[in-house]
Amino acid sequence: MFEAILVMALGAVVLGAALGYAAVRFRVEGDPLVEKIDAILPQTQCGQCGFPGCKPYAQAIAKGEADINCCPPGGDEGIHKLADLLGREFKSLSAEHGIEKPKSVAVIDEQRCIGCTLCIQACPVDAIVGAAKQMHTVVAPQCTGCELCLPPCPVDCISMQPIGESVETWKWKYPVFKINPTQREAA
Amino acid sequence: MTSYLFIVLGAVLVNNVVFVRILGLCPFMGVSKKLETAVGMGAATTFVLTMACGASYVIDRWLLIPNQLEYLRTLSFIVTIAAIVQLTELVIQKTSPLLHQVLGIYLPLITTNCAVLGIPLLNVSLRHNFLESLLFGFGSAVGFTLALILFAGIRERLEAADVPIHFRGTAIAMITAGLMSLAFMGFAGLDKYK
Amino acid sequence: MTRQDRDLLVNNSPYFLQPASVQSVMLRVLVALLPGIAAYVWFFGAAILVQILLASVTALAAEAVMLKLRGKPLMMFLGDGSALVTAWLIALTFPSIAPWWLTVFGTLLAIVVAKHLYGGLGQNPFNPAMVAFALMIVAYPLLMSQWPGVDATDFAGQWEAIFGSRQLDAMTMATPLDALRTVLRDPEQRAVIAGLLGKHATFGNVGGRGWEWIAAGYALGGLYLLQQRIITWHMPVAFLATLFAVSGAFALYEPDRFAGPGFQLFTGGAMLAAFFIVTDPVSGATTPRGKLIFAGAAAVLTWIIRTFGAYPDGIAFAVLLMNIAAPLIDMYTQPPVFGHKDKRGDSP
Amino acid sequence: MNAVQRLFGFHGGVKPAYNKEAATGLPIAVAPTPTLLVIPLHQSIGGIPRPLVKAGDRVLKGQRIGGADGNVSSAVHASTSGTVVAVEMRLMPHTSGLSALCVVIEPDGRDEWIPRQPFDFRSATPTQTRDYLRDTGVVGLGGAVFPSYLKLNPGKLGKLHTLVLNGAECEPFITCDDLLMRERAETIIKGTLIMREMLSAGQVLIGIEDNKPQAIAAMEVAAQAANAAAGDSSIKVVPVPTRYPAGGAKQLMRVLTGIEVPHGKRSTDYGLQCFNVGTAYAIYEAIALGQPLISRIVTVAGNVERARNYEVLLGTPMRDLVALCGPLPDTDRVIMGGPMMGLLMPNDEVPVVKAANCVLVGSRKLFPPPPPEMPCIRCGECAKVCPSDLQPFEMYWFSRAKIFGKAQEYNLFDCIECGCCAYVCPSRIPLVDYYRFAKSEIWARELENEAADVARERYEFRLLREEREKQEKAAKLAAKTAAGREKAAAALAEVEQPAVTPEQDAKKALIAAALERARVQKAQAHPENTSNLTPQQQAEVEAIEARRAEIREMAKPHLRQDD
Repeated sequence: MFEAILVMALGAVVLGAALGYAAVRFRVEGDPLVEKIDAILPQTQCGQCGFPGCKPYAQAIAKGEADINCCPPGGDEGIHKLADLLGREFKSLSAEHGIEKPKSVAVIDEQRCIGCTLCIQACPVDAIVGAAKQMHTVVAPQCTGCELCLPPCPVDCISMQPIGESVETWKWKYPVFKINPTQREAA
Repeated sequence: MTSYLFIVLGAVLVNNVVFVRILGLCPFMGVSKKLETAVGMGAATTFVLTMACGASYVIDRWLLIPNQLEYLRTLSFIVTIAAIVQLTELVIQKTSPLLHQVLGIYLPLITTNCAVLGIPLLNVSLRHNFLESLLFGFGSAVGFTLALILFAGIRERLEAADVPIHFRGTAIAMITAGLMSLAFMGFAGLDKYK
Repeated sequence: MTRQDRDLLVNNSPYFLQPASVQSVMLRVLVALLPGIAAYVWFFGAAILVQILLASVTALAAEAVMLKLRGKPLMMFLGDGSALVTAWLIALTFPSIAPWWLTVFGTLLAIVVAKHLYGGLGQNPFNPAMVAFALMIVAYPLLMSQWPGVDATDFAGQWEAIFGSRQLDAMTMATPLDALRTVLRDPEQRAVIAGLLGKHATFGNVGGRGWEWIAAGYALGGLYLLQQRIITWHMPVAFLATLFAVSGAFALYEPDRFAGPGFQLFTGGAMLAAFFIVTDPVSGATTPRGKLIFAGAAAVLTWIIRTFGAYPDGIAFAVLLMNIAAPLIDMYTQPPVFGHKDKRGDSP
Repeated sequence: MNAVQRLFGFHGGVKPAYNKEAATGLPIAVAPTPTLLVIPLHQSIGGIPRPLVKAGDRVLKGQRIGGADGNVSSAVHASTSGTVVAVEMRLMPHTSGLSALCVVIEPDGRDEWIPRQPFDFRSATPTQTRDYLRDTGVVGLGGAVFPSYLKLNPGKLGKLHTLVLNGAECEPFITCDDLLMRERAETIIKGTLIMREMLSAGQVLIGIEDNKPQAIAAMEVAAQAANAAAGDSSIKVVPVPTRYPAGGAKQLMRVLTGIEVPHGKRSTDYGLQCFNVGTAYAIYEAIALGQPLISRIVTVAGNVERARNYEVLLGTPMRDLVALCGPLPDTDRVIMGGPMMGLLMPNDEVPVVKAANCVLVGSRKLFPPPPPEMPCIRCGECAKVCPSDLQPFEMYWFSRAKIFGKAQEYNLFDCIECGCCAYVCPSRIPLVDYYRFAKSEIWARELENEAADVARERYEFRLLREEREKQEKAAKLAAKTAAGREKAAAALAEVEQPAVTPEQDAKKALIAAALERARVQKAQAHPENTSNLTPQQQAEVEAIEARRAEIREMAKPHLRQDD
């Protein structure tokens, strides 16, 4: 009995010491996981997840402080990718953070804009140009559709307009699959 | 010399740790979704298992048996393996970030791989000497890697298959593992051939 | 006509197709099996026809039930003939006097587990017929080794063996493969068998009487498939050549321990495997190089299991083992893509 | 034949029924000018041209109505003289059934040309030639409509060893190149000589499928004449075996020279360039006659009584053309292109564009709907016929399940969508549809990722800027308060001075000096801090800017140059 305790204690001390030493000796800084998560997020910077941007959300996911289903612009596909990366189960989008919408851009009604610059300050990607007391306009290709410019506008002159399909952006549809009726509905 | 070869081949094919001994199923099911991860897990396991077999042989032979403490075998083996895994991870993380990126997340998983405990215990019951223990550990780990890689190949294809909804995911993977096990039964008797 | 209508009614390019169908492929495979079956009936009686019927009915019924359960169009898939091919292969690999439930059970497993749980036609990673054979030989090794004796073509007796409860030891005998294994494992008898093999190495005796004619029948059917371009030469040639080479080398090295290539090729299911089993496109390798590797490795495994293993014929296990490796073989043997064939092509 | 040309094969291919005889019986006819021309601005690969006219403008035949926009783009022209009725969204000759900006012209019947003059490319700089060709709207007329001025550039080697002229025309039903070669071989050769000079190319190989003996003979005569004039034998007409898709640019280059140009690489890097015979003809018209591309030869075939080739003004509605040939009553669709690769048109009112080599009239009898799709049995027939040496069944397997990454690993983007795989598939799977679907999904995703990268950069830049502004503000504030305190302290010292003893005074002075030093240090430290930080940040900012510029550069050639 005594011997057993002695041996186990000895083992614990030796291995513990070795591990402790190694932990100090071989410490490594940095966390590449955040970068990988951030690469999956859509970079809308909309803050619907409850964090002030995509990077902070990525950091929160990496730390385990946030769930993976809080990003409406990323949609189910984004959640699938995050689940794959982190080896977690897929969860459908959390309703409290919003719903997946078709991609749109903000458009400023130039008749009503008073040039207050509040939307310029709100835009996370500097996609609105203009100066004080001058009309503002949205640089459409740079707009992420985050809707953050909508609430600050005192005259409600900003609206979201879905991006339409053109011959150039048209996508071939999933072939009509005649075998499995359920798949046809899905497609 | 031939007997050593037989130990390795036997461990890889005839008594494949996954398909015949049915050990180490959690990582077998868990990290076989993609080929790259399967290769990483296999490599990490091969390294740890060989090390664990050597270390546990030393502990058993020079610490437990002289002190008649064989009943502590399981306990002390678990502790040793856990320590080896952790140590390996720390060292790799520092010395070779690249390797760590490949093996990184799988290393801690190995601690819970029952194959890593099972093989050293089998070594004891099969009365293998030090070299045989190492070879048996290595062979079993190669068998594990082989199983993992083959399974990953099939699963990558299965992912796109039109599997009935109730059998998707783990269910069909278990059936596949069963059928693979059946195929490996074909090797039965090879190690007993005279 | 609205756009939706048009999308449903009219396909995109190409607008015309070569006439070909899965059904016609499967039907020609069945036709190709006929010569072998004829030889089988000639030497071992009509029991095999009963087995084929049993397996076919079971397979079609199981297929229908599974299609119904999975909500797939019934007639389209029942008519494709793939279930029949599986059923015939099961019947031909099982002993012809196996009890009826063995065939039925095996066929059910093949169609339900090995085929439909994976999504049906085209999706199964394992050859269904070989899954049935391997499962049955593991579960009922004795029943799966009872073969009719040569020329014991008494149909009533065979009927009794399949459907009756009586054991018919008088009728059964081990296959030549099985017999050889038993004998070769006994050092005292090796000399005897070596003498026998040496003396009777004429056609008609190489693989055991009757068996080589069945094998020749399969080979004939296989040539028909080749001529119809349903299979390519890669698989049969690689399988037979490898089996020939391996068994030949070992037979030369130690003739009284290892059976020669003639025996290996014409006994058991070697010919059936070479032309009908390893060539299954769904569960096998598909690239030309992959086919060579797949069939060659299957032949080596067959020979190893036949010679050293615990089961009389290694084909089922060899094929299943290679089925496991098939996705990886395909992945690593892809032919180079247009423009990427040499290093020069990638450099500028 | 001057010398026996060694031919190389290509992998795969199929031999569908050719159906070419119907339209080759009659010579090329000129299609009448329609009552209304609808000319889409976007008729080539690349940027969408800007409209140069507005409703009410009078235009002359050959007048530029759409100006090339961006590095890859090509101009469009009025096909005849008349009045611009509208510049508006009209249905495009595209399977999507979507509309795009078109110039609608009402012809005045006078067919009045703009002043035309030959372009002296020998004395022009390369940039001038480039701009001229871009502004005359010459694009590849084989169907890919890639702007020709981009291809008429010898590339980094400076010269080419071979110029390949594509007269293979492998698609069933289409005979426009065949007829053009029969009737206008001399002009084609003249255009070819111009192109050869521009490209500094050595030999010219004209590949024609051996099922067009008359075209081969005509081209042979013209080539011999040109060879005789030049005193060499550098132009060779090479009959190639008839096998679809021998007319694919890459396949033909391989057949004639044995060189395989990989996907995404320029053929000029291999010393090769390939043009359609129709393009050579258009080049001659543009350079030697000063006529921009306003018409093309179109085969009208299929479910019609009198199949024939027409020279058609761009913008003519397909319905007018079909009416000329007498469509049979069961006609149910119009296809632009051949039966293997053609695009289904949303209706028959869409205009003829530069890409329209054939208007194929279809019916259920001629092109029966395929039987229901069965699962893939991995028989490998598709891999046997794939001219790009792909594994179509693997690409299908993963495209079907929407696992696009794996589909791409199987080189989905090397697929030329020739349709051979679907043609032979015993399971009747619309394989090409799956590839088109997967490709457009992947493209969409790539665009999304690019947008996300830009957004990330911009967001990070904004954070950095905000941080810098905050620090600058803080520094300014600190400097202000430090200065204020100093003043106050000085005033205090002045006030307190008379009341103290010399010893205390000395002590005080010492303390004050120390305080002063500290203050100065502090005050100095602050601006120093900001001035230290700002360049550092500036560098970071510059790095980010540089990266952004790089990304912008990278995004430019992302226009899909698929031919």
